[in-house]
Order: sequence, then C-alpha cells, then structure tokens
Amino acid sequence: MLKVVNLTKRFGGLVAVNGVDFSVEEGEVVGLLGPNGSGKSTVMNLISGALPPTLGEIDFDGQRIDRRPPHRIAKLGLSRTFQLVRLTPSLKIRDNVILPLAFGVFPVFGREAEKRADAALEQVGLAGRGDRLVHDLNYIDQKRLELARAIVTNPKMLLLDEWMAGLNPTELRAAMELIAGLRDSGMTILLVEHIMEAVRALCPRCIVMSAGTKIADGSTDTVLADPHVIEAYLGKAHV
Amino acid sequence: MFLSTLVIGLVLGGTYALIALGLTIQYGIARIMNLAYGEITIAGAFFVLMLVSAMGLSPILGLILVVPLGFAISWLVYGVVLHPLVKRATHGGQLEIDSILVTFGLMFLAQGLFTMFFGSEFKGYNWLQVPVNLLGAKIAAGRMLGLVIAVLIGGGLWIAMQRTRWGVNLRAVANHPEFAPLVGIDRDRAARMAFGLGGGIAAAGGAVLSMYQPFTAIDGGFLTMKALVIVIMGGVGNLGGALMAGLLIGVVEAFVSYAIDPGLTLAATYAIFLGVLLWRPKGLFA
Amino acid sequence: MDFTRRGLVAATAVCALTLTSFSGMAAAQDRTSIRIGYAVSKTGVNAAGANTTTIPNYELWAQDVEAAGGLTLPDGSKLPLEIIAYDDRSATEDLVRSVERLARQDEVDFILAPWGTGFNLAVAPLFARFGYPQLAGTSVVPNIDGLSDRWPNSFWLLGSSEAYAHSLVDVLKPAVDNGALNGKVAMISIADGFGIELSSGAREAFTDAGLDLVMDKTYPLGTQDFATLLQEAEGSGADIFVAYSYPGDTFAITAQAKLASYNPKVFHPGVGTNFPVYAPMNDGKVEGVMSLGGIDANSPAIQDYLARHAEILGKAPDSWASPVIYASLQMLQQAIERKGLDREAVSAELASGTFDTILGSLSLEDNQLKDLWYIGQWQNGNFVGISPTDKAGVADAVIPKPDWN
Amino acid sequence: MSKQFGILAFVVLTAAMAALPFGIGEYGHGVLVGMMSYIVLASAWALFSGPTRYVSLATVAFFGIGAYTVAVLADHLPFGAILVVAGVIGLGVALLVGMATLRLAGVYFVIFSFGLAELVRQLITWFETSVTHTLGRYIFVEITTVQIYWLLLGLAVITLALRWWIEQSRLGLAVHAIGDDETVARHAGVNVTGVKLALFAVSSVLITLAGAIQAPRWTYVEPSIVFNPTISFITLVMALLGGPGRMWGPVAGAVPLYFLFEWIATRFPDQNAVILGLVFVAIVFLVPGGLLSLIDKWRARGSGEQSHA
Repeated sequence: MLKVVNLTKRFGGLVAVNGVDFSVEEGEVVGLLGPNGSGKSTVMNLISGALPPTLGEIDFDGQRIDRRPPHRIAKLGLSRTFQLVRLTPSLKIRDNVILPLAFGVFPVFGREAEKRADAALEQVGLAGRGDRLVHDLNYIDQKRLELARAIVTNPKMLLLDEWMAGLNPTELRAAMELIAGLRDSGMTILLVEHIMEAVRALCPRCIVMSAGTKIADGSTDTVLADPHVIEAYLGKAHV
Repeated sequence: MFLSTLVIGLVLGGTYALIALGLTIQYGIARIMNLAYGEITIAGAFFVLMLVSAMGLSPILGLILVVPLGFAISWLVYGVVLHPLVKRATHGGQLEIDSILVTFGLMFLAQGLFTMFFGSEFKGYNWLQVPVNLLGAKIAAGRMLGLVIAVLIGGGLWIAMQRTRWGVNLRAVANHPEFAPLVGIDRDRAARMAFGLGGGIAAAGGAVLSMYQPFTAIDGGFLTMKALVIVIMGGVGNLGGALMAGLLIGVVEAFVSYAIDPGLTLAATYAIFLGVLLWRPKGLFA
Repeated sequence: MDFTRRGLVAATAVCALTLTSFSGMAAAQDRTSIRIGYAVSKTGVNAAGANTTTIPNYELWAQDVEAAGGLTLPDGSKLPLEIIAYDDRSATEDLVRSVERLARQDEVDFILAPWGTGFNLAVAPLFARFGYPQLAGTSVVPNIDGLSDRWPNSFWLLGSSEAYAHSLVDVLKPAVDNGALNGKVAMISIADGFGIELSSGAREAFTDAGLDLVMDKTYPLGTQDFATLLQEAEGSGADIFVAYSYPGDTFAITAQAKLASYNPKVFHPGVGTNFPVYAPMNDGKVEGVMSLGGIDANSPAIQDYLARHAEILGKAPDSWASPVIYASLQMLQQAIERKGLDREAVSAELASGTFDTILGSLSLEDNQLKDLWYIGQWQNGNFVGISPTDKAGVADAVIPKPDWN
Repeated sequence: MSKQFGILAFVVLTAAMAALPFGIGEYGHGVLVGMMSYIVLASAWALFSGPTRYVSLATVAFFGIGAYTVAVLADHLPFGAILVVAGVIGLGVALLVGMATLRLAGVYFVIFSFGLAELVRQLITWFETSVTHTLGRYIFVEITTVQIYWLLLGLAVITLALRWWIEQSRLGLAVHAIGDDETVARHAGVNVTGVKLALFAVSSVLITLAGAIQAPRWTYVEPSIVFNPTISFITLVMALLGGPGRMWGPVAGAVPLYFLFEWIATRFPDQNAVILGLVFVAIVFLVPGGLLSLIDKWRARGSGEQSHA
C-alpha cells in the first residue's frame, strides 16, 4: 500500500528526516514511534504532501506521490489528522465532514453527502450534532470530528498524528475502540502515538525513529524491548 | 558619472531609510500596520517650519525638540486608540483589519487638521542650501545631513537593540511575541514604547525632510507607502534591513533615472519590491 | 434562505435612503439672492493647486461683490450672492456628481469651473447639457478649437499648449539668431496631462523653429529627486533648460539647480515658478527665471488686484492663472449685469462681448482667451510677462539669465 | 422560506432598483451610479477577499484597467465590444498576477496588491508618455447616466448571484475552508491555489467591468484619475464595515457609507477629511469588527432557524 524509500527532508542545515525506508501493507496498522523531535510528524507531512521531500521516493497504492500536492494525494485515498486539531470553524460541523466528500475523486454533494457525513459523525459518536458550530465542541469531540472528516471518504489509508494525545482514560478507551473498529473494517492505518497502551493494543507492528533515522522496525513487542529503542527514549544510563 | 550617480542615490536613500526605520520598529514590535505613519513625519515637518518661520529658531533645535514630541504623540495614540483594539482582538487577523481601518481614519483626520491649520499649499523654508561636493556630485548640505542622521539613528538603535537589556526585550517581543510574557516582558509596554519610538523617528524624518524639500499637508500618504515598501524589503522589524533597503531603493532610482528612463524610476521601485515579495517574502536581509 | 429577508430589509433601506436624500428639492425661486455654486479640490492631490489659484479668487470675488452690495442685474437692482461650495476630493466621479447636484438639486444660477485640465474636461459635457457657461481658467488643452464646437458654452481662458510653445520660441529665437544662445534645448516634463500636452506642443514648435532638442525626458508624478536629470541636462551642453513640471517638482528642480550651480542661460521650470512662494523659498534669488504666465506689473489694475488679494486673503496670488480666474469672474459679473440670469444669453454675451477686467479690456475669440501672457520672467521681484512679445506692457526678456547669486 | 421565494424576492428587488431612476433628477442618477458602483466594487472585492481573508488593495488596478481600456478603444469599437475586451484584459492580468502572488499571505499580500496598483499606473503612464505621447484621453461614448446605472445594476446582480451560487455549491465549502485553514482544505482534496485563482480572477473581472462601465461618465481620463488609490481604500472599508463574509455584507456596508460620505462632502466640504477620519475611528470602536460581528451575533441567536438554509 505505502512504500517509502530513502526519504530525506532538510530544513536549512537541519536534517529532520534522514534516509528513512519502510513500507506498510494493505490492512496493516503500524505505529510510528520515537522521542520528540525524532522526525515522526515530518514523515507524516511528507507522505501527505504537506511538505515536499528533499530526497527519496514515496509510493502509494502503486503510484508515486512525492512531489504531488496534498489535494491530489488526498484524492488517491489517503486521509490524515493533524497533531494539533485543525478544523474549519466557519463551516458547520456537518460541512466540515462534507468538505472532503465534495472534493473527492468522485465528488459527492447535496443530500447524498449529508447522509454520508451524518453516518460518519454517528460512527465517531457525534450523531445529531451536524448543525452545530465547531466552537460548541469540546476537545475530544473536536478530535472526533477531525476523525470523521478523515474517514468519511472511506480512504484506503489513514494517517493519525497523535490523535489520542490529551485524552483522559475514559475518552482514551473510547478512542481506542474507534480505531479498532476502523482496523476491523480493513482500513490501513499509520499512526504516530506516544501512548504506549494504545500502541500495544492497536499496532501489531512498530517503526521507531530517532534523530531523523529509522532505528527499529518489527513486531511491537520485539521493537519495544530493543535496547537501541530504550536508549533512544530513555538515554544511555538506563541500558 | 557612475560615482556621482551612486552618491546621489545614496543620499536620496538616506532619507528613505530614516523614515522607514521608525515604521519598521512600529510594525515589527507593536505589530500595528500604521497607515497614519507619514502624518507624524509631516507633523514633524510642520512643527519645525513653525519654529523656523514664526520664531526664527534653528531647524537643528527643531529636530531635537521634535523627537520627544513625536514620541509623546505616538505613545498617546497607541494608548488611547490602538491599545483598546489590541486588547479587544481575538485573533491577529481582526487586529490587522481593525488597525488598517483605524489608522486610515487617523490619516484622514491628521490630513484634515493639517489642511485646516496650515492650508494645502506647498510649505517650506530655506536652510543649508549650500552645495557639498562629494565624488563629483553636488549635494545639498541639508540632504547630506539627512543621510548622516539616518545612519546615526539607525546605527544607534541597532547598537541599543543588540547591547541593552531594553533592546533585547524589544527584540524578544518582535521575534517571539507569544513567549515574551513567559520571561517577564510586558508586551504591552514594549509595544507602546516601540510605537512611541517609531513616532519619534518619524518626526525626526519630517524635520530633516523640511530642511531641504517643500511639502504639503497631504504628503504623508506617499511617505507611508514608500516607507512600507522599504520595511517589507528590509524585513519587518529589521533595522539594518530597513537602512540597507532604503539606500538600495535610492540607488536604484538614481541609476534607473540616469541610465534607463526617469519615467520608469517609480515603476522600477515597485517592480523590485514586488520581486522581493515573491522571491523572499520575509525580506532581503532576513 | 434567510438572505432574502435580509435582502429585503437592505433593499427597503436603500430605497428609503435614496428617496429621502432627494426629497426637499431646491427651494422656490423667490429671488432674494443669486446662487453661485462650485466644486473644486479642497482636499486630495489637487488641493495644493486649487488652493493656490482657484479657491482664493472665488473667495476674493465673492467678498468684492458683497462689498459692492451684490451683483447688479440689467434693471439696476442688486442681489446678494449665495455661494454653495463642494469638495470634489480630487476625484472626477465626485466632481461629476457635485456638478449634477449643483445644477439639479441646488438649482444654482451659475456654476464656477473646477480646478485643472482633466477636471474641466470631465465636466464640460455636463455644463453643456445643463446649459451653464463654463469659464475654465486652469486648463491648458490641446486642439482647443474642437472643444468649443463640441461644448459651445465652454470658454477656455488659459490658452492652448501650442500657444505656450510658440510664445516661448518667440522669446528664444531672436537670442539664438543673434548668438546669445546656442540653440540647444534640454527639456524634461512630468508624466501627467499638463506636462505631456505642453511638452508635445513644445517638441513640435522647437523643431519647426530649428532648435535642437538634445534632451527630452519625462519623469513620473511623485519624483522627488532631480539631481540625475539636472546632471544630464548640464552635461547635454544646452543653453536652454525647460521643465514642464508641477509645483513641488518646480521647487525641487530650482533648489537642486542652484545647489549644483547649474545656471543655464535660459532656465524655465513649470507651474509653481509663478507662485508667490517661489521667490522667498529661493531667498529671492530668482532673477531671470522664466516660466508660464506672467503679469504686467506696471498695470494699476493688477497692482490693485495684488494688493487686495494680499490684504483680504492674507497671501499673494500666483502670477499666471490667478489673475485670469479673477478676470473670468469679472466677465461673468458683467455679462450678468448686461443680460440677467438667462444662462443662454449670458453665454452668448461671454462669447461675443467685451469686458473690462484686471487684465484690461478682454474679448474672446472662438470661446478662447488668446490675449494672454504665455511666458513670464522674474524681474526685480515680479513675475512679469515677456511673451507675446507684441503685447502691450511687455517686458524685455533678460537673456542670458544672471547668475543665481 | 423556500429557494423560490428567495429568487422571487431578489427579482422584485432588482426590478425595484431598476425603476429607481424614474422620477428623480439627474443628480439622483449620479448618486445612484456612485452607489451602485460601490455596491459592485465592495461585493466583487468580498467575493475573493471575504472568504479567503486576503485583504486586497488592488481594486483600483483593475478598476483603472477597465476605464483605461474604454479610453483607448472608445473611438474604435462599439461600447459592448469594449466591455468584452476590458473583461478579457482584466482576466488576463488577474490570472498572471494571481499565479505569481496568491502564495503570499497576510500583510504581505496587502502591500503587494497596493504595489501592483501603483506599478500598473506607472507602466501605463510611462507607455502613454513615451510611446504614444498622449496621456489624457477623451471618451466620447453615447450613453446616458441612467444607462450606466442599469449596466452597473446588472453587474451587481451578476456579482451577488455569483456569490449566492458559490455559497450554495461545493465551492462555497472550499472557499470557507481556505479562509479558515488552507492546510486542512488541501488535505481534504481542495485545489486551494486553483480556487483562489478562480475567485481572484472572477472578482477582478467584475471590478474591471465596473471601471469600464463608469468611464464614459468622465469624458476625459488620465492614469492619475482612474488609478486613484482612494477607491481601493473606500471599497475595502465598505466591505469590511458590512462584513465581507456574508453575501449581503458588502451591500450593507456600501450603501450607508456611500450616503454618509456624500452627506459629509456636501454638508461639511471644508471639514470633510476631519469628519471622515473621525467616522472611520468611530466605526471601528462602535461597531467592533464591523457589522459582520453584529450579523454574527444575530446568526448565533437565530442559528436554529438557519439550519435548513
């Protein structure tokens, strides 16, 4: 589904992502881990097209997508959420969700779009609130809305950038169930996450980055036990 | 011819730079797009004109007196008119629009008052119209003085910004307004200070301008726009950049006028400006 | 669809506002006064010019008429003036609308002309349509003959660009022929209506007269620095320097020429040279500077005009358009005295009559004032007329111009 | 209320506006032209700037291009054809400029758009003075003030209808999303650059046409007359006062401000600038954020009733 080869991104003199290779198979749920500043979010931005890579190649669903603008990547069936919630508050809640439908590969607008948007809202737990304003939503509900917007087009692949950060334990459990539901429906998911509980529960496989390079890739249990990974997270003294 | 054209351009640019310095401080630190900026300059020019023609005092004395006056007026304008808007604004976009509207209104108001008090004819006095010969170009002493004052004020401010605690605070506000309060800087005070300081420099620019050029009650608008062009080219809040960009614009105008066609000097200014905006939107010297 | 409701509210508001603004149309003509209206640029980019030439003379005239007990009508009765003045904010759209307002809402008896070439041309069709005479005292227009055919009520009093060029040539040519001047001309002009008309007229006239135009450059509005242009003019070796410039430029050009000790044998900047402020601004050292316009400083009528202008308005008039504007008002006043408030008759009288003004006895040819000072020169503190060279009261041109100091 | 009723009300309103010139004098016609011109300018400005929140001062660049096109072609083509040419030129310039500049954000775009207007004016001036040697141009087109008013009314109807159509269509979603967060819009599949360019082009063409339609009223044009930067500022202020985010916002700002300016200009010609300045300041303070915020408050209060819009 997704193949990343020698992905590199430089900001001036700073190398944020340095020659990263990995791939994600269809239906897989993969965790992308690493300490703060290790380049995870940059990788997400490179895949979604928000940033152009300095070097390297990204293939998605058989097509090369590096150098493509984000709106064309989105049309191929790749959706994402953002590290800090990003919504469009001048649109009603339902219209936030209709937006990607209306600009999908097969645009859907009008009644049909409303129906599908409401279904997506129901799926994330916002049933019946489509006519309200974004400002009326609390934090978890805004996260839910963002997810609804990402999944309403029924994407082939979903990028979640710390989508579960900042939730309390009850909310977290609900959120994990939501993701599990998506996984069970067959959606391919790449998620950046710091909450280990969620990673262990959702991701059979993990990729770990540190200082812009990939340092581990494999089954979650193995990776999390890898001394390099522990060193990267906790520093040398703990090894 | 090359050298003398260069000198003419540099001297011309000196005035531009001086006027732009104040605006870059106002806009960079106080974050207010002040469309009434040029009116402070013209107010300074009128003030010196009154001192010179009504009381027979020296324009140099006027220059010294006009700086605190410009500071005080701008400080007050910030406190009375702009501060409430800053406090009210829920996001940057709203403040931007509010400040464009309100300073545009102030511009009208000031131009109206100048016209009522001084009339709309050209005003001026004659002073230091003695030629100074510099590398083959004959330059008015008053104009030379403009260049010298611009360099002095620009250099002095730059040193103050780099070396004093006060300057460091102002720079912190300019570069990272959101973090300034975390390290104990009162953003509002810094903004008011910067706005006043910019006004003081604007008034000084007006005093210098009046020494060699007639002006009218409505000339402020042109000055604001020229200053704005230079501020953007130099990089917002960048004193050295404003100085360089001002000189650069002066030199370009002189050379286009001499070598290409005087009809294209202003077009060249704007073309370069638009080019800079597209190529390096953060300014040439960012 | 709530926009429709708001739309209806907006529409109602529009209609209400519009209609109320037109209600209470002009009051009945009970004839306790003569209503005179004008719209000029009190503010905006044209204000400096309008406030130097047009507005002071309108005000001076109004005061003079008031002091005389009002305007005299053919039956010998006198009616006071009622002045309605608007600001066109230096925008033609505002000017056009103000004139429509004066004619149709205020229903004034006469409308005085606005300031400037473009602005007078812009309202000429309106004056024609509403049947008002237009006495344009601040317009220098090309192809002037066609204009009065198109708008028979329009009167162009400041001459055509060709006339200025030929008058200048009349002054220069003898000096070139006798070797006092080398016949080379350096000309700069502002890229605006005024500069273009005059420079294109001059270009032709210079060539026809066999003068050598060695430099011919335009500069845009807003230019502040003329050092490079003057440098080039000096380098061109021309004895004759002509600038068709606006007041601010004129002052800057003069100041910078003095600084650079650039002292061509003929120094002729544009509008502003004829402003009273020109001499003091240059420490009075303006002897020999030529420009457009001029006055007959020895004429008692002009001396009286200058004195009253200074006394009543607290400032001196310029020596080009100001006396022309004042004379145009005297013409209007006398035409009204002869023909009353019938605008058609007044227009006809203006076109054919002879009037006694501060410029002497004037009559128009083809709706134009041709008996006019085109070129003047600063001599002994006055900006005196030196061309047409055969005009009564002419002063001899001083060529070459003396040194700046 | 149904869509049909909305359209019907719009048609009735248009007919009423079209009938306004009957029964009022020529000064009234002039006032109507001025008012309708600013309705078009403010609405067309808001078509692009409202939802995208790009503050443009390029209004007069396009307005002037329209007027100048008429001045150049008045003797050579019928007026209708000139309008078409003006529109095409406006479109070309808008596309060229838009492609180069729409990645500038915030105040940089503000300054850029101002500089653009000045650049266009300088270039036309230079061309006319150096190449054709005629700066001022006469416009003799046989057209009455009322006809100009009707043309402007038609343009206003087109502008508002376009805005309405955009709000109804999926483009409306995209436009609002761009105003809020371009990144989100991009990732939702919106070709942000394309949408902005299209809006900028449409808005610019409308403004160009407004300038072209009005030009015959002036008889004589020069660059300094038709590229008067005050037009850009007045347009901006009107649209901002009314609220550029709403279809009727610019109209709601243009009409009262236009009459206010007219009233001030005729009642207090000598204190014009001072009063105008005070009015500006007062508007900012008394109507915080413009009428837009008031409308938002109404909207918040009546958000239930809007749900079926």
